[in-house]
Amino acid sequence: MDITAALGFLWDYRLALSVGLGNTLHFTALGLVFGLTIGFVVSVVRQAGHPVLKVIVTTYVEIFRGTPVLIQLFWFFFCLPAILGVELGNVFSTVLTLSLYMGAISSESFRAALKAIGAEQRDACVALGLPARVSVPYVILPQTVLRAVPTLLSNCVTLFKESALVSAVGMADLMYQGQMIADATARPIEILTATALIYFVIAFSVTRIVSFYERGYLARMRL
Amino acid sequence: MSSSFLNVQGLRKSFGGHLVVLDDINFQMEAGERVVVIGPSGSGKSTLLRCVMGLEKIDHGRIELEGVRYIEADPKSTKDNFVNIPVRNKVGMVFQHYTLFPHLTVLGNLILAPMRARGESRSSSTERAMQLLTRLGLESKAGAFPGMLSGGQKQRVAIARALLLDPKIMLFDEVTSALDPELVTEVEGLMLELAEQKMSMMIVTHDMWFAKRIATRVIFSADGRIIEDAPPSKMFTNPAEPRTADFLKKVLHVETIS
Amino acid sequence: MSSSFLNVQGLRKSFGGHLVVLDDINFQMEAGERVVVIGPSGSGKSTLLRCVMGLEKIDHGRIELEGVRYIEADPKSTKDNFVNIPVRNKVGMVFQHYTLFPHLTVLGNLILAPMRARGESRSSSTERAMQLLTRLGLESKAGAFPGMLSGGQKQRVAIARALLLDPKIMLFDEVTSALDPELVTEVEGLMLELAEQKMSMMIVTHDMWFAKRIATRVIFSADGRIIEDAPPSKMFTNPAEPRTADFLKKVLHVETIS
Amino acid sequence: DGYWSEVQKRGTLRCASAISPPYVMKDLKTGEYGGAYLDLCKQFAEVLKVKVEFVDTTWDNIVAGLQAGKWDMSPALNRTPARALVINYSGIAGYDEMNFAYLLASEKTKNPATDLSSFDVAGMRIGVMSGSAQDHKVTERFKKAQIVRLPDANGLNLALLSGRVDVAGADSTTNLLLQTANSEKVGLLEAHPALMKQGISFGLPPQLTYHDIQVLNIFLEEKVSLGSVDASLKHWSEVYLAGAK
Amino acid sequence: MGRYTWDFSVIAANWDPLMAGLAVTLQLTAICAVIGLVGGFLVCQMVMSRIAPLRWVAIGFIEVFRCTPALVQIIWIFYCVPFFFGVFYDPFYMAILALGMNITAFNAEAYRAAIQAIPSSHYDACTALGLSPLKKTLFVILPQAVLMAIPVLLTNTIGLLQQTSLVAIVAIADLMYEGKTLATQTYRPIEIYTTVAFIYFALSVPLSQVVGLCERRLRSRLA
Ligand SMILES: Nc1ncnc2c1ncn2[C@@H]1O[C@H](COP(=O)(O)OP(=O)(O)OP(=O)(O)O)[C@@H](O)[C@H]1O
Ligand SMILES: Nc1ncnc2c1ncn2[C@@H]1O[C@H](COP(=O)(O)OP(=O)(O)OP(=O)(O)O)[C@@H](O)[C@H]1O
Ligand SMILES: [Mg+2]
Ligand SMILES: [Mg+2]
Repeated sequence: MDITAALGFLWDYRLALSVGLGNTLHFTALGLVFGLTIGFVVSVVRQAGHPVLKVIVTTYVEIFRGTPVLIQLFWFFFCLPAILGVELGNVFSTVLTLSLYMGAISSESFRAALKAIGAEQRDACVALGLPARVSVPYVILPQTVLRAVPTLLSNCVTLFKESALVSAVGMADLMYQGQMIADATARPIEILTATALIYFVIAFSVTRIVSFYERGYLARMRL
Repeated sequence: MSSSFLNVQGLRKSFGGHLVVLDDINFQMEAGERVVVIGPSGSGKSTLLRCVMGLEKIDHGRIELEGVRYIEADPKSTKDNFVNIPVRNKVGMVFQHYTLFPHLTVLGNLILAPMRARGESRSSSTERAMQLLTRLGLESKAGAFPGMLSGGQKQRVAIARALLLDPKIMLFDEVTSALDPELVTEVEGLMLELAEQKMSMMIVTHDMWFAKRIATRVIFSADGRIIEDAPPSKMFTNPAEPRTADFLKKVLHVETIS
Repeated sequence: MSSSFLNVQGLRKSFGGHLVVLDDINFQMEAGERVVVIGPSGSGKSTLLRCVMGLEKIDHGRIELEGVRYIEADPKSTKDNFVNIPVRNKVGMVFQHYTLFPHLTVLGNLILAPMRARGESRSSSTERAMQLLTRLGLESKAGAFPGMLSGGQKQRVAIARALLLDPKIMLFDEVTSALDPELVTEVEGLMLELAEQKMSMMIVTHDMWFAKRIATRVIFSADGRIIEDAPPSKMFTNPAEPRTADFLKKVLHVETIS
Repeated sequence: DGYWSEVQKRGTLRCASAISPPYVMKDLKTGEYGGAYLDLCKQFAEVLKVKVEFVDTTWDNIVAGLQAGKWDMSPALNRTPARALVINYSGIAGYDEMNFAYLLASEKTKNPATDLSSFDVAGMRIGVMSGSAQDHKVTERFKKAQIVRLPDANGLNLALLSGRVDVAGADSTTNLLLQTANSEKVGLLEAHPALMKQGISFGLPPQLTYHDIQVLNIFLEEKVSLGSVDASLKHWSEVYLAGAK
Repeated sequence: MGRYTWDFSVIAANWDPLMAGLAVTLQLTAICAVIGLVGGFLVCQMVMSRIAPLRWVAIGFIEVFRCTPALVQIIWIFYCVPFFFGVFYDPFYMAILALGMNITAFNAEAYRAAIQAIPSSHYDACTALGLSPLKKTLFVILPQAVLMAIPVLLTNTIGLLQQTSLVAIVAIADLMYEGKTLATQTYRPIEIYTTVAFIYFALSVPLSQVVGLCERRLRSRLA
């Protein structure tokens, strides 16, 4: 295959690909923000909430971890609006699904981190006479976040990758654009390889950051 | 009775309802006393200290400090005791595994409680903390994270952190048993210094030599009860109970400490 | 010289090329001797034992057992020493952290090496293993997994596992320092039993009382060198070197062991 | 108040866009939407004095999207009674026939019979756009062949060219464009008797009233009778073929 | 809420195709699970090999499959392999190829983590016991690695069950694909997508219970 011709071909479609990448990053970013918030709240509820609430959030986590993201997307796209009888925009449905999925997987990471902060640290807080209004924001929360960062970052990579599924419901993300161009031009090799490369470069960099963080920062603190 | 400095009455503590770890403990202590608790593993030494600190829900009994009841079993509540928090805050405790907060520097660990819980200003608490660190020869470590300290340094910082709250009594639970043998001395040295300043203490340790040096009184506990309570001179040379003698023999490999 | 039972000559060991941990160690030992190595943390005691076992690549020197050189620094190879494996297999070693294999039962741990490395039949190795376990009072634990044993039991099984290979010499690296104080006695008891049977041993320990009881000879090492080498009666009561005296004082809290 | 006044309040007319040249097309280099039916969407939006918004989707979602209220119209939708049970339709804006494209080089599809019997054999893979009218007809007609449902027209074309399917059953115009672009590779087969001839119109949300539908119909009536739909089809076919070269 | 009238008769009427799809899903899962268990171990051995080129190939393989979306992998393999080699294999085999390589990469990491978790003192103990390198690998390292990796391997396999739904996008007639087809044919997406989601969920939940059980038992045994 002629590399310069392939690059020239890709260059022609730079706009479509960058629009797709922009959408992918947009969906991922929104999913992250809402998903992490949901995840933290859920993990706290599971740790110390009302029993009824616990059952509800546990069921939620199990459902979203126990079904394919693809079916979740279809369900939120085509079932929920009809059941509720309200209009839900496509971007809204997409971000809703990704957020709920991210919330489910990251609640597990937060939970593990909360658990890893041994009872010893809580005892130390009592022995120092720290009330909850001090121990939670100054001792428990910072340690939870620091500890959860590596798994949360890999959850972010997971979400970024899973977001490719939104192409199946017609959201014009990177995957959708790549597929459209491949289909329309009947030249899948260049375009799909380029798409895969874009995903790879981003996901790979983030995983490097994760191991850098784990080796450097966390090791120094011996968390 | 209630004129004692520390007064533990009818203390009973079980885990899961059936494993009774402390069974009707009655124990008094005067200000300035240094009580060392010894006994076999699992005999409830740590649990006793944790109850005095208010870290465990007790089944029965009450604990008073300077005549004020600050912990009392509350049979109605399944989760908590009655706790008088201002009085409990006069008790300080240091644990076996350096429970410094790893995300804060040494100085950050020291000033957290004075600043956030006692409302002391940053400048005043920092000043007091730095004075204490200087006394301990640790002023150069103020900005270091706990992960960068040796075990002995960590434990001395943990003790300093408790001291900065001006406790009436300090509880030490095997604070040296996770340390390398040479590092033990620096921590024990600091405790001996506190002893000279007449700090009231309850100490759990497996180091009988240290026990002998620091204690004004030694308690031998087994199976959730206080078996013997005597001054160290008596306890280590001529214990009254055969079980105490037995235990000391096992731990010391020698008959008595001269 | 080369008639010694164990002969370490010109041993030098560094990590990463610059951190010299053992510096020109020369050391001989006769059959039946029990050498205890003491010294501050990081002084290279474990490293010395690991070199004798052949677990470390050495920079320089050689080690002989019964006159046969079995380890020699190989300056050409950056990864391995010259090792005479059949001779090295006459050395047995037990580590601080019970290195029983957690996926095998006690019996499985014991017969693994006889069966897989020595080619002994399953029935014969099982028989020998069961005899040994019975002697140790552990026959009921043969089918148990290590996770179900106490620390003291684990260490006794680990010693038994090494003994089943009929070693000429046993190396013990702080085998009791991770144990609860009462469990220490059962492991030390087993080692004393081996001593009575005239097993040659090199022992690293921080327990000076035990050192005094078991040693025929004590070596004090610091900074990668052997500082003092004397019988226990001399070492503990009247050490020649000020550094030794200093160290013993720190570790014992008393001037000498009577 | 009718449905269209709600659209006017919102200010945008949402049109589903699932690729099917020359009806619905998108120039990926520029991101411009085009095609004969999308032109009609644009013109209808002008009538309503609102902006037009094209929503990317795939064919198998096109009816579900109307049911779920994801868009206001699905252009270029074949009229079938089954669909009419769940959504509304505008009047007819054109007719759709289907035919079959196959690879000339393939042994399996040599000299196909016009009654389709040589396609309906075990091991034959017939590609269709998932959820399209052709999908339904082919599913009815073929009992032995395996039916492979692909999400859109381009995917179907690529599947045929890559050998993923042996035969592509699609809208005649779409197939004709494929054949014209790849005349040395692709052959076309017209079925006798015809498998289907269906009107194409706009699919509309189920809750529209008769009055709402009338609005669109009156608009369409004029466009069709003036021949502007045909002209537009011709134009976009040329654009497509120029791009495929 | 409640505007929608549910009608599950459509599920009963189309039970057979759904079950046929489920059979394909289960077949794909089972075959790829086996490939992943064996392949993962082999790739892990390559990663830990002394031969540098073998190591590089294996690490490259793992990173590529871990850092790109599974959907991209599947579509790449479906569209690009025929163009490269001019042949189109049976799509079922292509699906197995794509999913199998994906799970192999993830399992290789699980094995590697397990092997690295074996304390170095066990290697020393083997030397002290006179076990040769081969015997050491065979009787000490391998069994421990497999035991310790089991929970993660099982988790990956549950993930695989959900991943298989992606092949619906390239028209392999699995459960998801049958669901999608039925949804567009019957115009009752709500009942159908809900049922399909429930089937996936009903398969995943008992599996994750098993994982939890395994984890607890292993942890108590290997403690
Ligand atoms: N949180 C807990 N839940 C259940 N049982 C517990 C708990 N904490 C302690 N125990 C049990 O209570 C008993 C006493 O424990 P404790 O830690 O007080 O003993 P100890 O005298 O401090 O022993 P050691 O010398 O080993 O520290 C033990 O049998 C222990 O297993
Ligand atoms: N694998 C290694 N890599 C680098 N340095 C090492 C390694 N093993 C040991 N060291 C260093 O070698 C020195 C001697 O270690 P060694 O474990 O032999 O001491 P030790 O006398 O056994 O101490 P301890 O009483 O704490 O067990 C220490 O400074 C240690 O940090
Ligand atoms: Mg304790
Ligand atoms: Mg050592």
